[in-house]
Amino acid sequence: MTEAKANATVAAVRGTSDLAVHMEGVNKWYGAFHALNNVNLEVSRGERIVICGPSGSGKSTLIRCINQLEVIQQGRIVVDNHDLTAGGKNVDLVRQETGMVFQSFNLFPHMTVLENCTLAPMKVRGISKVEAEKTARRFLERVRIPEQAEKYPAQLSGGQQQRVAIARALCMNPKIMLFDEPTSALDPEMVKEVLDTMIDLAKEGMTMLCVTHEMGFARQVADRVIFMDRGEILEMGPPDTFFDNPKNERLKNFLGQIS
Amino acid sequence: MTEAKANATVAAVRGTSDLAVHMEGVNKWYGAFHALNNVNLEVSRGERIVICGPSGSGKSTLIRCINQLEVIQQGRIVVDNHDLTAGGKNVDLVRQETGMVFQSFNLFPHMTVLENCTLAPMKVRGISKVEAEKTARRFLERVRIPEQAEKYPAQLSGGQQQRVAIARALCMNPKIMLFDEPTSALDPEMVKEVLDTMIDLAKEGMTMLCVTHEMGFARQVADRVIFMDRGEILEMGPPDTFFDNPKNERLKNFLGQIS
Amino acid sequence: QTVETIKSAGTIKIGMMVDFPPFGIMNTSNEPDGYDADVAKLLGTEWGVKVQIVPVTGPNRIPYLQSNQVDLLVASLGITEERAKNVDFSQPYAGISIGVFGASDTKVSKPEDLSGKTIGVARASTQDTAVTKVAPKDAKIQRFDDDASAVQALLSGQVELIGVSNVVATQIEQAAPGRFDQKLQLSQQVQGIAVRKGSAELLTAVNAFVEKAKADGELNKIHEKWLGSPLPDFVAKK
Amino acid sequence: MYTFNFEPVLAGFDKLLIGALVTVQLSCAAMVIGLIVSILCAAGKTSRVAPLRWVIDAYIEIIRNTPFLVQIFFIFFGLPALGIRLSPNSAALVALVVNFGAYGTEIIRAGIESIQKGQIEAGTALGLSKLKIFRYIIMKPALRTVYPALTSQFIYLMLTSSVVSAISADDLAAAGNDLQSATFASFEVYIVITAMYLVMSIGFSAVFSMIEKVAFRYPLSR
Amino acid sequence: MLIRPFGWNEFLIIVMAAQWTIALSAIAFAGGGVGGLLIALARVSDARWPRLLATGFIRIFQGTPLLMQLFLVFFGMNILGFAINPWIAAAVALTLHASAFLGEIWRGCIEAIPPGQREAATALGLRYVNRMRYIILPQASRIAVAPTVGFLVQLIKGTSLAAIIGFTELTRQGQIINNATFSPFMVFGTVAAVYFVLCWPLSLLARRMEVKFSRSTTR
Ligand SMILES: Nc1ncnc2c1ncn2[C@@H]1O[C@H](COP(=O)(O)OP(=O)(O)OP(=O)(O)O)[C@@H](O)[C@H]1O
Ligand SMILES: Nc1ncnc2c1ncn2[C@@H]1O[C@H](COP(=O)(O)OP(=O)(O)OP(=O)(O)O)[C@@H](O)[C@H]1O
Ligand SMILES: [Mg+2]
Ligand SMILES: [Mg+2]
Repeated sequence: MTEAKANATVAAVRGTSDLAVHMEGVNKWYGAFHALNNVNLEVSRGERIVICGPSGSGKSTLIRCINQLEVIQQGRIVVDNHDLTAGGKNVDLVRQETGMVFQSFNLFPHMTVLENCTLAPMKVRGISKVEAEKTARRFLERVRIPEQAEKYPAQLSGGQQQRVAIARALCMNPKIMLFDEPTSALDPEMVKEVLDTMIDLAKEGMTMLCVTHEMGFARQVADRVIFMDRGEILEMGPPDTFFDNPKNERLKNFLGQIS
Repeated sequence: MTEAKANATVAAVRGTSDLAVHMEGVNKWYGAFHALNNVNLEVSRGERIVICGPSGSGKSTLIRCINQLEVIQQGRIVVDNHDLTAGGKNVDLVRQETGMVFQSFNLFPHMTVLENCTLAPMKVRGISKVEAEKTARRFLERVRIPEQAEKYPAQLSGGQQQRVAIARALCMNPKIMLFDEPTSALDPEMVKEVLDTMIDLAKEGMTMLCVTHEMGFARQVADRVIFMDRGEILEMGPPDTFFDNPKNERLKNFLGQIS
Repeated sequence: QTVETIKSAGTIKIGMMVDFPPFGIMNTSNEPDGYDADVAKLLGTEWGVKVQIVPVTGPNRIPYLQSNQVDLLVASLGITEERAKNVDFSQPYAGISIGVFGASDTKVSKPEDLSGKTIGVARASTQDTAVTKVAPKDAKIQRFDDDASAVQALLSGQVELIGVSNVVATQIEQAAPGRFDQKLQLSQQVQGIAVRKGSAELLTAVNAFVEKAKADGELNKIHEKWLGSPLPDFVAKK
Repeated sequence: MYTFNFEPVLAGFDKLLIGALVTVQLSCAAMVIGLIVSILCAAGKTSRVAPLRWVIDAYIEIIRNTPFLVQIFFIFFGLPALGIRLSPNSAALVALVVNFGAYGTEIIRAGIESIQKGQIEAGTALGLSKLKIFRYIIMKPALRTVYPALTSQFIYLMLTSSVVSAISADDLAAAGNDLQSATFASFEVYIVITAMYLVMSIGFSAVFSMIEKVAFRYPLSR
Repeated sequence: MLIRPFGWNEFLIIVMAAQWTIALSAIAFAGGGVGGLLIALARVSDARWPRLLATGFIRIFQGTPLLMQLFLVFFGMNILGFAINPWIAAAVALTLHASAFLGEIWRGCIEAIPPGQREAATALGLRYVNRMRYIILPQASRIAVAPTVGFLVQLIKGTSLAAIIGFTELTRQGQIINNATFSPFMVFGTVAAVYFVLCWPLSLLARRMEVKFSRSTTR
């Protein structure tokens, strides 16, 4: 930690920039296990990034560091001009400005869809209930399930639950959206409805980082695709070159397996 | 039940036949919910059937009726000339002649891979331990993980676990193999190794019924593909016509969603 | 059950309390001892049988007798009318006087003064009966499982007064010299050996034993030993 | 052969009913207060302040590994030495609360641990503070998963409360003991109060399942 | 003259009384183990009657105080003309009591085994006895260790109620000594300490097993 802080100071203050996310020399260990190995990544505002790689390669770890669900041991992460490694209030600010969608939805089972969407705006931002519900209904409309507002998560299909999770994140008005395999817990026929929602979001210019194996989606919306293995970023580039002209051996192998 | 028995009697005894599975007017309810609606299906020996359809359409229910993990309320099921609806010893015989592979592997966590494979042959067929282990090792070889025999399931990857599950079923020398979404709990890069194992099996002429959404696999090995929705079989045919020339509206819709 | 069957069996089972000093205690070698124990042993010697002492408690001693777990109770059982409906009593073999005790500065001189006071007693004991009889309605009687708890309640100030026998009172004096004194003398309570209802023949034999023990001074000796005084008149005479 | 005679029991039945009422009141009050104690202690056990965790651990271990009777003796006879004098019924209540609190803490802690990590992560990612996550996200589902354990612990508490007669509290067991010492109809009294305890525990089970239906209406996923 | 001080001798007497506590606990646990298994199996049975009977059994014995059960078994049997010695009475009552609780605990453990395990065993052709013997019970017994040991602690403390039928075990011995010494804090402090020494290692063991189990499942 002290080292990370020292780094942060050395790297000096750059002033506001166009970068949504800036990662520099990031290293993370779980005990002795090196989960992220010198990761460097710059994401511009409005950029859409897709991350892929084999299981255990550190994809989840990478995006979970961005809103500090995981703490890094070395390096520097700046999100929307808030230096996370400097600690303090910044972590709270970053969490309010990033929305996250998980593989397993993680809706709150004891709250209705509407309550799921209004909890954080009310308790974190202090917005009134009426106001919060208005916003929530707007976003539920946008993910095309306005009629499910009063239901409980368990009464929805997986695809519907994931769309609620997206709406819930959007209700906080985030500047960046993080997705961790949002479709891989879904039945095949529900994958499309969730991907469509994400494509809509991308079209509206949301900054997105998305871990996924849906290569069709990557080709369609990604500005850049990243391949990770054993905690390292091994290849990174626009979808065309990434898929049709992979350079890295392990990536070639990986693409062979998943298609 | 009485009705089912009456049916069975009416349908008269056909003598041994070439049919591996014969389902006739099968109806099943969970409480008030109609899970299988007048299902008729004949599977010849050596035939490979793939079943697909949206979630909750009754695919699992259908194949679980074949070894009577679920009991039907109406209709008749004959497996390898044993009339299940007649009850008695037949159920035990059928279970011994069918192997089943589940979505969630269901290996026994407190037994090694080898013990998983030898338990049923020893306790059900009364085969000696030495004999059972020899057979088990042969099948572990065939699914290409002979070196994992002494490990516990928790020490294996998902793909390896599923291959053990296949080997375990094969150790009982089944005449029919039932698969219930064998790859849908797997990480994408492990799907292929399990599908390859299944393709090998298919090539050796095993009678197979397989619920899966892997359409590549279906095209490659299926003799017939079946589409189910709301407990009914809506379309059934060889892969080419099934995928390229679907007649049923719901099937068209479904194929549009999953590709 | 008759004396004959007991004698031919060679042992007699006698229930006694072991938490009621000095009538029943466990001595330092953890054997039942005390006035009741000596009386029981004397009876055994008299009848030429072995005595098996069964420890009982205040609340369960009568069930023990009724359910044939013991042949006799030598369990400091005060002779009362209510009890006499359920068991048959011998003539008295012991007696205690019951009084109300309290802190020296508590003013009580007649039963009416108990009004509004809290009084601790051992549940189902003779003291319980005696205090309940005289106490005015608004006195609060708190019933504990045994005398020790009642005494502890007094010592810790949880109750203002307790109803106990003179014997226990001596012990309180030992434990807290000068702090407490007797407020009221309630009754003199005689205690009997109890047999199951309808065992007339056995009762006669027990009575004969008690009479003999009184006459030849054995009972007196035991009383001297445990209570430091001769058998009181109200027991001896009756 | 013993002949049963329930007449004296019936004559004193009103006293038994009053005793039963005291038992119900004591148990219910002990549960409500004990539940609050449990929740606070369970939350305290997740705290980063180590001494707080140690104190809570010591409390739990001491209570769970010593008999209730001894606990109640110390509270009734021992506390006056510290200047705290409680009436028998309040001492009984305090003892029951202390006892239920220790078991309840363990139960609720298990409930909290059963909450999937993803729930907490989702709350964190939304920017909610730890306290708010506990209050709004963890609390209710945690209580729901351990609800059966809590209710059976409560029934156990109610049955255990029969011991409070030892410090002259006037619960059902005390009423029964008084009645039997007055009438010596021991078996009759015991049979009747045993039946009364049974009725109370079945009654409570019924009430609890009603509460469950109202309080935890949200459906569980399959 | 009669109150004696609380000394080493009294301390030893109390400590020695723990042997009865241990003996009663052992009997209860052995009896409850067998009874509890039967109750648990009956509770998860497919057949209606065993299920109903087991449920009724549990209702009654979890719904009434152990004190009353002991009293009614001991005195009740004798009154009805079945001479019964206190050991048998204690064994019967404690066994009934422990069976109800262990049965309920173990049912939970059996039901915690994912249904897929039973289905996989069934699909392999294993029948009821083999399924239970080789698949369900071995797995259930692992998760059962912690709550079972936890209940054992409860049981050890519960045996103090056997005083009502004449056992001079730990608590009762304490009361007796207290009546001879009038030093309740020493006496009950000792009693509490002895219980603590008996129970705490078990509680620790239960906690350790619980942690171990939760680790092995979260992996
Ligand atoms: N809390 C943790 N403690 C220890 N090791 C961990 C922890 N979380 C993750 N790991 C390890 O770190 C590595 C990277 O994990 P991560 O979840 O980032 O992988 P991933 O690329 O998201 O894989 P998947 O596709 O399976 O989700 C894995 O090997 C994992 O075992
Ligand atoms: N034990 C049960 N009790 C009640 N309803 C059940 C039960 N099992 C299944 N069902 C219902 O029966 C229907 C068919 O279930 P089934 O598992 O066969 O569907 P499926 O086609 O296999 O779906 P999936 O793709 O999700 O596995 C579903 O609606 C399900 O909710
Ligand atoms: Mg991941
Ligand atoms: Mg299914």
